[in-house]
Amino acid sequence: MSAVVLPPMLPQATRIEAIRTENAQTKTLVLAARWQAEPGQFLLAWLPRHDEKPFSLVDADPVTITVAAVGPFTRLLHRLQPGARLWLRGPLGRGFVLGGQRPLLVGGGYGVAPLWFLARRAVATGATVTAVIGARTAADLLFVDRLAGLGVHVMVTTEDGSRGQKGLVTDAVAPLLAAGAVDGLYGCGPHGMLVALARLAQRYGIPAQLSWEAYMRCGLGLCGSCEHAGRLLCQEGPVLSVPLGCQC
Amino acid sequence: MSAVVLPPMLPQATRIEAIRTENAQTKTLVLAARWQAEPGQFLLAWLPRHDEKPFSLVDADPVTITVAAVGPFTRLLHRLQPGARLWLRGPLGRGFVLGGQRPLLVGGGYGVAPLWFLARRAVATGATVTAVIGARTAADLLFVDRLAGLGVHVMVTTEDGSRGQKGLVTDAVAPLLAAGAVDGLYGCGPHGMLVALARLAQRYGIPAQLSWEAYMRCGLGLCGSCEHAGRLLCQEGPVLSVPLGCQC
Amino acid sequence: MDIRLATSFLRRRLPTPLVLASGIWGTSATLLVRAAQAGCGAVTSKSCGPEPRRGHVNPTCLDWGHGLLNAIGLPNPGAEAEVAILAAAKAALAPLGSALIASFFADTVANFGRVAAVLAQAEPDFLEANISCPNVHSEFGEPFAARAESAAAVTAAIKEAVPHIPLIVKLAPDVPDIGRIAQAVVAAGADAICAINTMPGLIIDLESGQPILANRRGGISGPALLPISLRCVYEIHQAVPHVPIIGTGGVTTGADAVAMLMAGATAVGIGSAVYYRGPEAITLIRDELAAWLSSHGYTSPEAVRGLAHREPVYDLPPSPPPFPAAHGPV
Amino acid sequence: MDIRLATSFLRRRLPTPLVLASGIWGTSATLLVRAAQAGCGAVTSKSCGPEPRRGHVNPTCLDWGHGLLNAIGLPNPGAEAEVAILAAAKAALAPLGSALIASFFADTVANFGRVAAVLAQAEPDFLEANISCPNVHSEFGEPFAARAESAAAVTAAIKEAVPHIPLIVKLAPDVPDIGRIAQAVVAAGADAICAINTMPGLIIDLESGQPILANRRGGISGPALLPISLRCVYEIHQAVPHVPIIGTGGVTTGADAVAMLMAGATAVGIGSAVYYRGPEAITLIRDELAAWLSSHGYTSPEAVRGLAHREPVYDLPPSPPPFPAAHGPV
Ligand SMILES: Cc1cc2nc3c(=O)[nH]c(=O)nc-3n(C[C@H](O)[C@H](O)[C@H](O)COP(=O)(O)OP(=O)(O)OC[C@H]3O[C@@H](n4cnc5c(N)ncnc54)[C@H](O)[C@@H]3O)c2cc1C
Ligand SMILES: Cc1cc2nc3c(=O)[nH]c(=O)nc-3n(C[C@H](O)[C@H](O)[C@H](O)COP(=O)(O)OP(=O)(O)OC[C@H]3O[C@@H](n4cnc5c(N)ncnc54)[C@H](O)[C@@H]3O)c2cc1C
Ligand SMILES: Cc1cc2nc3c(=O)[nH]c(=O)nc-3n(C[C@H](O)[C@H](O)[C@H](O)COP(=O)(O)O)c2cc1C
Ligand SMILES: Cc1cc2nc3c(=O)[nH]c(=O)nc-3n(C[C@H](O)[C@H](O)[C@H](O)COP(=O)(O)O)c2cc1C
Ligand code: FES
Ligand code: FES
Repeated sequence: MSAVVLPPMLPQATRIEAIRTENAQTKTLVLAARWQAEPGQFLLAWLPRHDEKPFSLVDADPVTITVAAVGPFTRLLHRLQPGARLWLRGPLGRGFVLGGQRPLLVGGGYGVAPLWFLARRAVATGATVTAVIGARTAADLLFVDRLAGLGVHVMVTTEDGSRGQKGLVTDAVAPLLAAGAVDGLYGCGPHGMLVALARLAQRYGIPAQLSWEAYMRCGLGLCGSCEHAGRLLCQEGPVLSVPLGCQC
Repeated sequence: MSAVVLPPMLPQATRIEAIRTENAQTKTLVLAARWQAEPGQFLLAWLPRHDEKPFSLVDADPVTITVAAVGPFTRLLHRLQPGARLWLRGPLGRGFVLGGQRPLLVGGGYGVAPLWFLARRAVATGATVTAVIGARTAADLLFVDRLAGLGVHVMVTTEDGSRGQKGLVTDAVAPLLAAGAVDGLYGCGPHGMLVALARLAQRYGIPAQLSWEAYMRCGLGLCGSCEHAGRLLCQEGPVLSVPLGCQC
Repeated sequence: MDIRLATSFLRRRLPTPLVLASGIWGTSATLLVRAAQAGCGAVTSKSCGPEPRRGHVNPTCLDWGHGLLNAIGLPNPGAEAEVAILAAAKAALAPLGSALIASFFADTVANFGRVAAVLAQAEPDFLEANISCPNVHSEFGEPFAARAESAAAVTAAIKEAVPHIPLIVKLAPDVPDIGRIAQAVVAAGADAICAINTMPGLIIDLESGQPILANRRGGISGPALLPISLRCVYEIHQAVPHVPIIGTGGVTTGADAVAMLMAGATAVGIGSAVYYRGPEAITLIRDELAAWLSSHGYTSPEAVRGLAHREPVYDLPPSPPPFPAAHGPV
Repeated sequence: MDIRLATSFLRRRLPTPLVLASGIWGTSATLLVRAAQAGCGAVTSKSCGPEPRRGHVNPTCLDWGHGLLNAIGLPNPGAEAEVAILAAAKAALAPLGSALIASFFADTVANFGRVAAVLAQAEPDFLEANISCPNVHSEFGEPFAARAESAAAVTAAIKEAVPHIPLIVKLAPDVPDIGRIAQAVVAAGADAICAINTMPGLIIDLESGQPILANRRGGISGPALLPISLRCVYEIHQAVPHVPIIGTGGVTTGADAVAMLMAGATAVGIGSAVYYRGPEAITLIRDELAAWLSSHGYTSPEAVRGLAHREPVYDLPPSPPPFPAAHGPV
């Protein structure tokens, strides 16, 4: 008697076509799958009988992810060679919605991954794109040169000052917002950074879209595990607007 | 993991829009439903908590059936007044496939019902239609005048000779086939009549399509109850070709 | 026609007969309140147990095309911590009028009583004993819902520990006679029944040849479960006609909710629908239910409750079907 | 790649692992032969009982969107008349090489033995005891498949009456522990298991408020049943690893058949698929199965059997999931 059923969304087996080493603990995997997706959307990668974990899309066609080795699953992903199989569910969640003509992209750690996807879309629309990329040391930075090569105005901050401005991304972001140099903020990175960015965006009244992380279980908007401020990140996120509800 | 699912086929509630009395034990019910269907296809009519029974379509738009009162279910149908509800599943099965330009329609009892539907289709294609209608007595005849009014050349046989030729339909059919006056035979009626028609058609080498009856249970081609000569009438019939397999 | 969806459940007024099913959203006060605002007359918290639990490794939930399969593994912060979540939810729900149902499970009969006593501190409107989760099998052996005896024992222990809060016992579909089990738990003191939990199933990935869920087997929910839950509710209503039932399983549309009420349910659980139709599902189902009732001349959910058990009679009984021909058909 | 679909089942060679399920077509020798010609390596006759039965009044079968619901009510000409049908089928099947499975049921343990002895006159290749039909409940009380004890008692009675024909026992899904029941019937002498029969369900017509099937409840088959049958076959294979299983339930495509083999089935039952895909379903599924095997480098169905039970191991175990935050998420 139920009418409503979506097509099955089981993990689909695919193969790794190419691998690029980004830095000591980060690799980019190019997969033999072609999707239509938005920057900020993610996928679930499965290794049978091991684990299934979320990763932001760095590209949808071909499907590409950038993986930091932080534990068992990501270490196994780093061991895989071209031709090896990986199972995917996605694209999942809601991504960034570009608005305005002077977007500011702010990324920390592998949080730059979805922003590199977003930057390509923004530049394609003729927007003037600024990016603030942060990391602990110069060695941890990701995508800086590729963003610059795209014509993005890139500013770098490192905690140890080994490259760019010494300090946190927020130190570089605050003056840009104060100067009204940008009309929208798009951020992805560690939780603390996102909280600080949200505060800055609200102080300067600049619409912001931030991509949050949480431990995901069902991935279908049911179990509540990925809740952030009353929203289910797997279904209604991972990108949320500041102030919540507004789609800038 | 299963891919293949049809839309649900549960009984749909509809209402009786008009009722015509055809003869002492036969009524025609016009229903508030509009289908696309072929002559020879049937429906299953359900009365909640009573029974569900098959009836040939006399028309599909609006859905119309002609019902002979022979037992409990059909007697209840005869009691229903305009506006009363009836539940339908259909159209079901395979109907007649018109071929040739000089079809011969042969009906006995309420078997004329689907032929009256077929005759309208045949005349619309410009075919020269002949019909042999049989019954026990003149009072039991159905659709004779309406067929004639359609421009069909109608021949009548009654067992008691109270109208038309005295005898069985086959007595009138044999000479027509012998004379090569027709190029296809389409029959519906009691089992014995159909067996005789099949024999005649094969003797004179004329392609025939006959609509058979059997007690139906599942109505979905599963249970085997409606088998006739290895075919499942509810799914592959009720109309079967003679010789089996050929679609004349 | 003007519809009152308000429903009386164990003498508690629910603004609507829709109940957020346990394990759906119920992990925080925020989400429980969101479900109430969307249209749930009662909301059920995620089942919690005696100790904190991590739950199963992923994958834990799948869409296999006709329903879902899940083995989340009952992750929960433990009863002590759960009290704070329940208390916050209770306070926030008050202005909305929606009831709070505290769901819980345990590994032993005695621990069911202990957990109930802890959760009672938060004063939920109802307790719901989840004796039917199929996904912790290996750990606890057969679920308590599998046998009338064990189901009754758990029920009695909870009623003894917390006599003053009405108890809902949630049953499992993978039993040969759910009516007998319902009678047993009611005899042991259950005030209401929730039917049903998920039906155990398995999905295999062909490319790896492996079960997809980390737990291998999981529980089927969503559209494929609806005829099973309708049958269970129908049989339970026959077995214990005066006991209110929360009919849960596969309800995705207002029409599904109507069918559940006709089968004998007093309230209707909503779970997987928030995946199939998104977070708006609760509001959509509430509005579709109201629209169906009014278009059919009913003024309240009560008007259709148990309708499937009141059958028309005919003075002409149907003919018996024929005996199959001895040598098969012609 | 060249595929041999031929399968050995209880030392009998089957041309393909596909088995026509009981109650589908199996009412005449003509239809049993048609199924074998279409690609079934074994065909099962419609269950017959001690006496002729009319079966239930209509409606007896429904398509509810994600599966079917049926309560045909076991119409059959009775064991004595059935012998002629079986003998004719046995003779006609011989040139095709397909095996004949004679299905039957009874109202008492003793009658199971009597019916088996009668059907044995036709010398079917296998007997299949249907102890699991959900649709004759009211008449015979709980199906024998509901409890290990009753299932074992029936099995023993049949083996005593007909020791020389291999016995398949067909189990029901609406039990909490099908593995234990499988062990019980095997211990009692069952040579193979058929899993599963239909899952009890109910569908209600909203306009009348009435159950649609004349029998009210019926058995769910088709796509919605697949994860349940896969799980049952998986658990039975774990419980009795060396006993061949006919995996039946929801198999509609070649991919579904592959999954059933991976779960541990030796043969794969085909039923509702002939509705979903028409009479050609059997041939389509056979060809899809062969195509999948060859495209994946397998040369026979045996090559994938039980694959789901042989799991890869990793030197790095996955991290345990986090404990849920005590006060719900931020
Ligand atoms: C929406 C979303 C998008 C994501 N996108 C990416 C991405 O594009 N690239 C990527 O590499 N990761 C991404 N992640 C994080 C990624 O899912 C985890 O790093 C991964 O699950 C770790 O699994 P593991 O078994 O290797 O490590 P685990 O054993 O699960 O974790 C190892 C240790 O690292 C910590 N840890 C877990 N996650 C992170 C993290 N994200 N950063 C730092 N420490 C962590 C854990 O707390 C634990 O202490 C994303 C997460 C989410 C929710
Ligand atoms: C494909 C198909 C198409 C049909 N189309 C029509 C139709 O267009 N109009 C129509 O009136 N009927 C039609 N029938 C027959 C109709 O379904 C039955 O007459 C009806 O089921 C009788 O139900 P009942 O409960 O009234 O009588 P029952 O109690 O089922 O039967 C009463 C008595 O009549 C006998 N009987 C049953 N069917 C017939 C019959 N067809 N002719 C004569 N005696 C019969 C029975 O053997 C019994 O002795 C069709 C049947 C099939 C299979
Ligand atoms: C992801 C998920 C988690 C669940 N967790 C629980 C739980 O913790 N306790 C419980 O009693 N039922 C739990 N259930 C079962 C549901 O409460 C409900 O009984 C079942 O899903 C059938 O309803 P549905 O088809 O509307 O989802 C869970 C179901 C799902 C899908
Ligand atoms: C119309 C119909 C009639 C059935 N009759 C019987 C029967 O007589 N005996 C039996 O053991 N199983 C019977 N079954 C159950 C099937 O054999 C099979 O176990 C079930 O339908 C699941 O398989 P499927 O999903 O492929 O149909 C019947 C099923 C259907 C749909
Ligand atoms: S991970 Fe379950 S709701 Fe998002
Ligand atoms: S009525 Fe069941 S196969 Fe035709």
